[in-house]
Amino acid sequence: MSLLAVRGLTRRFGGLTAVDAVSFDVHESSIKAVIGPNGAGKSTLFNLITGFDRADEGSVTFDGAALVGKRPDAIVRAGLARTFQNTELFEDLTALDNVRIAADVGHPGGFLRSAVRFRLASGERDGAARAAYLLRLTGIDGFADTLARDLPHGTRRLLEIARALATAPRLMLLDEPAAGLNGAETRTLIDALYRIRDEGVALVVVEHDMGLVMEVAEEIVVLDRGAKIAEGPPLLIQKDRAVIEAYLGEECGDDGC
Amino acid sequence: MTRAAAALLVAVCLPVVGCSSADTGADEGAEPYRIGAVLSLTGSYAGLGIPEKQAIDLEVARINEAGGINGREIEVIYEDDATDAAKAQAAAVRLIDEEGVLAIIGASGTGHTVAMRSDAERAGVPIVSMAGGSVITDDFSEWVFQTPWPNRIVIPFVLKQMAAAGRTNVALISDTGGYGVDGRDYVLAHAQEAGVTLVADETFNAGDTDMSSQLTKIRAADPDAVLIWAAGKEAAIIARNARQLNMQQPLYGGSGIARQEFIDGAAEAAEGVRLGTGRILVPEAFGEGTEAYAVATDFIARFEAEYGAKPDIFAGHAYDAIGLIADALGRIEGDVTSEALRDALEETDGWVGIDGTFTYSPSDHNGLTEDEMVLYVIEGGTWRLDD
Amino acid sequence: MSSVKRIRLFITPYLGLIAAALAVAAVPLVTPDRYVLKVLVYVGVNVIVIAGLALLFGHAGQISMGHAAFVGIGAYTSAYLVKTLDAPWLVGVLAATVLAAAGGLVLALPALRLRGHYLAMATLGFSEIMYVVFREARAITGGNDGLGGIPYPEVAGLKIDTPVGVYLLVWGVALLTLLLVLNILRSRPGRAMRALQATENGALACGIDTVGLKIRTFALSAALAGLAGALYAHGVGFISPSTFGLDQSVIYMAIVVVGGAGSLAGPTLAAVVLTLLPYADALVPGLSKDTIAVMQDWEADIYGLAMIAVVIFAPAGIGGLLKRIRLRGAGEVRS
Amino acid sequence: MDAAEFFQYVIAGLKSGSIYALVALGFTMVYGATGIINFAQGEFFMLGGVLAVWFHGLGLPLPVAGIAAVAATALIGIAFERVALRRQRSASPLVLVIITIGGSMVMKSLARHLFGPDELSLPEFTPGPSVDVAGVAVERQALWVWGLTIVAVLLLAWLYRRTKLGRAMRACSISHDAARLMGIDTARVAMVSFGIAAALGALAGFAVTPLTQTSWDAGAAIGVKGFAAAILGGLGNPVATVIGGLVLGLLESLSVAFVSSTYKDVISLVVLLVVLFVRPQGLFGTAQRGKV
Repeated sequence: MSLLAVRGLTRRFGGLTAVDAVSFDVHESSIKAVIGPNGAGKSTLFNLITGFDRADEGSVTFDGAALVGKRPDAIVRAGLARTFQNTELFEDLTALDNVRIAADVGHPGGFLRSAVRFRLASGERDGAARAAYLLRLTGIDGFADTLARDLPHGTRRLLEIARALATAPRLMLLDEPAAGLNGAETRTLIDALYRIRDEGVALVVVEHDMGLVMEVAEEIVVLDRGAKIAEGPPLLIQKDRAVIEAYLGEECGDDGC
Repeated sequence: MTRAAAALLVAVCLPVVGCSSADTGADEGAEPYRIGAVLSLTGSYAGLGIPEKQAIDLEVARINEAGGINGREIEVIYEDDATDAAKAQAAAVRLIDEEGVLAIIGASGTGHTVAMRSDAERAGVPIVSMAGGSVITDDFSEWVFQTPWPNRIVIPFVLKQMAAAGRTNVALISDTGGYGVDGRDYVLAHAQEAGVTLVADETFNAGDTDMSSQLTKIRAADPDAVLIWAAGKEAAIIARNARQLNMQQPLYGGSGIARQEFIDGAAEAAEGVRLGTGRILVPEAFGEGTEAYAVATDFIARFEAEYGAKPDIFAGHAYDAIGLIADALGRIEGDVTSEALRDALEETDGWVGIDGTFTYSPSDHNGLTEDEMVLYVIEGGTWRLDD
Repeated sequence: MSSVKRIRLFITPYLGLIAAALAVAAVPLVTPDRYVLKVLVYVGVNVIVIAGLALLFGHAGQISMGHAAFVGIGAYTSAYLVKTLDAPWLVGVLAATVLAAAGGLVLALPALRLRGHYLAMATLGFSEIMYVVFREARAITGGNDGLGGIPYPEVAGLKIDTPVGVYLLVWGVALLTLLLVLNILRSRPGRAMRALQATENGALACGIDTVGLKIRTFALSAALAGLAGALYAHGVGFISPSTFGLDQSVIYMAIVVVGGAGSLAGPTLAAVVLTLLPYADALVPGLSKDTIAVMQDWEADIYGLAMIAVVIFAPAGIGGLLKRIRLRGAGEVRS
Repeated sequence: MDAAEFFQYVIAGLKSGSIYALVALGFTMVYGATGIINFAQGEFFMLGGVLAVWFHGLGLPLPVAGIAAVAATALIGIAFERVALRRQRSASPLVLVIITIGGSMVMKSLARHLFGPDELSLPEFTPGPSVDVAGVAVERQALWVWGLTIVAVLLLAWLYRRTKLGRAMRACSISHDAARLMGIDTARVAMVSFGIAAALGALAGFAVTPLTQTSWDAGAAIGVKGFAAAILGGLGNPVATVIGGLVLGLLESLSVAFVSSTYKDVISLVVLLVVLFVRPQGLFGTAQRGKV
């Protein structure tokens, strides 16, 4: 049985169909990539799955439970985490605290209970320890005490991944994790992705860096103008006629090649 | 947080240092009588507090130049309540505890007077209020006195005047502030007794800029006269709106519209408006040759010489407040204490002031009656006694 | 970890509070002056309101232009229950807190779907409606003339009717409030609020129930306002609608902004200083009568200019300044 | 109730409503250009009135006094933007709101120092009895209020549609960042918007002072009404704002007619809240992305 099942997902903005009846599956502990030219609907697809946007049609089933209509935070708590194309970090907090906030998921902490707490509760200490571990896992533990706003670009992306991991997800959707990263940073990222997968977390990656996609993805979904035009292992996708046309069309554009 | 605490400590301790050294510095020998005054010198009642302060300054200077009382001068310590009840209350406590005043004049407003009450009662310091709310003396306190005519006196007078002129179907329009609500209560309570039927009862809020909706409703009820119970610029708007709606009914009002600003604001619409209040607007009403006439004309002349404008009714309330206290101080035999002053105030008998001739008693701390009321009609931009 | 170190770790965040508590306790020893104590009661009441508003605005990023209305709800509820219905004081205060929280909940449920200026308008509208209710429900509130003779606080048969007693009670509650709020800020809900204020999407991605958090924070800050209102009513003895109007709500917002978003010490300090400001003429020694008269006359100008100046020259507010001082202090220690 | 009486209420509502609309337009202009809710907008209304009284008292003819008051208030608005707000552009709008609250306190208090605590009056533009239209009495001054409102709205529409500055303002109101990227001088737009907003407020204050008198504290109440009208119609959209003002005025007037004058403000506020909860973008506004 698949972990995530997307069926016929559709989203229209006025006359434009941003996501057009897209279906695919993600299996446990696997890495899947979603690619496509700019404006193909990749980010919208992520927003629909994670509850940040509402689908007009279709269903999303995660671990046997329907996700459509649930609020984004509830989806995260159900075990499906995400990152953003434009990082949404807590800029005035340290890297460690960014992760720690996410590590709070699942720990009891109502107002009353917090208000009358006069010593460090065990949950609090666990949260801090777990956050530190995740910074090590993503290879950015050297920046633990740096404010998010002061972090280098690549570290910001890794921090967002660490933060998503802290919610203890079974599946993570990463929106262009390698955008703006240099070669060394990309290498760190790829290593981190493997380690995460090996921890039992499935990954779906939207990415433009084809090198990265071809290396890490076990399967690739290709979107063009909202619709899925191909799905399969990297080697097959590279030879897929529809995919090549879609990309060539974009690259040559109106000006010709 | 540590630094915050240090700063907090400083902020909390600073005033303490200041206050413990504040009550020294009194003169030896003939120490002046210290009287406190809580006035609305700023805020929405500034138009009341400022003439009140002017009148008190004027009278204190006169009394002291004449040698004071029992050879001792009067010193008035002013506090501005900024038209805020909480500030009025704190000011009263400060005057009592730090300045050691014998009595407090004030406040300018009804709510502000009520706010000062419990602290004055507990400390045993008399208050002479210049606010007209009936609650000040109706809800009786042995420590609180009042100089203006409350609605309890003015409303029955005006209603009877309306009935006497054959205007028995009356429409009321009142503000939702203290003055209007208090007045409305008395209109509802006394209408029947005065022989008047209320055919419409409308209200408006301070700050409203147009009352033609309320007046349209009143016009539809077809009253013989409209009674405006309001103060401030809204009263002038009502007069204007009524005229613009071609309403022929005469307009009546009370002390709230006994101000030059009402005539200026309503302009032609003020013509023919009738109002019941004290005699200060036209001193001849006291009757030439009477003591009251002499007192009023003397005050008006001195006030005009000092400030270049005629005193309004609020200046009159303040004249009476300081005058009543001075009169009572002069009658005290033995130690001058707040309690002796209160007893002396209660014994005030036939003291002639601006708002009327005051006779206080242990059960009457207003001391005025309907007899102090006269009906004016506005003509040619000024007040004239109505025949 | 040695036990000494452990104790120090445990105490450090509360040092400010402990110092404040010592200062509070010291005041009645230094002066028995009723006026000073009375003014400090106003300050204590405002500190409680501001602690709640600092949570709501400074940490959760939600504006409220109607907090004075919640203070009013608390004040009238407790005054009515205790004065008119002879309920025990503790019952009155508890009911005031609960009713204000319920009011906050009722307003928050629909209103927190709104953002920024729309939320400002909704809370402002609520404040204006409550003002009319306070004015017109005369059987309960006494209308414009206000409600006087509200009984002093009474706990377990002990009547707190001395100025020092009232002062200590109000400040005791204020310090306790600060302690509880500080604890909240230092644990999960506080972190969630900071996350929400930084970026709502980021907070959602961390699994934070942002809607629930906003609603609960709003209700909590309304409850604290209600508690403050009840203490005000019984401590001062007289309440009237004008104390709970829009002007006061605006002043509360101003205090929090001047104090600095994201800080508790800053707004607390701002509440102390700005509440004392109108009384400065009487509290600062050695001022001449003329100076006092001028200060009273120009008070509103001074207040307004001070607000503008703080925002221009210290946009992070007093809290920001404190943080800078603290960071500099830490830097010196390290080097 | 006959038709004449009903329309009398409508006339009263439209009279208050057009004042609200002018003040509300000021809110919308500033909001569109800067994202700030200017809590000093009511003070511009007050300044228009008291300055006109002052200029008139100096011996200037009424129309000249009015123009001078509007111009002076516009300058005050511009000065306020430049001195207090310009350098703070980067701060969050809510912080800027606090500056406008501080500014309103100072303007109000200064007006009291300069012009005194009492009510100030101005003669009607064209004194005389009201005009009778089929049994409905219409004040002459009300005709002036409407006339000036219409002229102001038309001028504004012309400015928005036909001038370069107006297009820049519209661009700013759609997206501040995009406007800056397009090379629009957003600082200048903000300054001009404050000037126009102040002038609109002052115009309203000048036009109603003959009806209502004015005083140093006249700004607060009208400021709240104007803000409510702007929100009711749809903040940031001038046409919606004007409609919001008129709707608010009518709501109040008809509440007096059919319910109770005591609760007219409550009724209009409840309607406002319901509208907000159901349609956060206002009655006539277009959906807007949340901007805190």
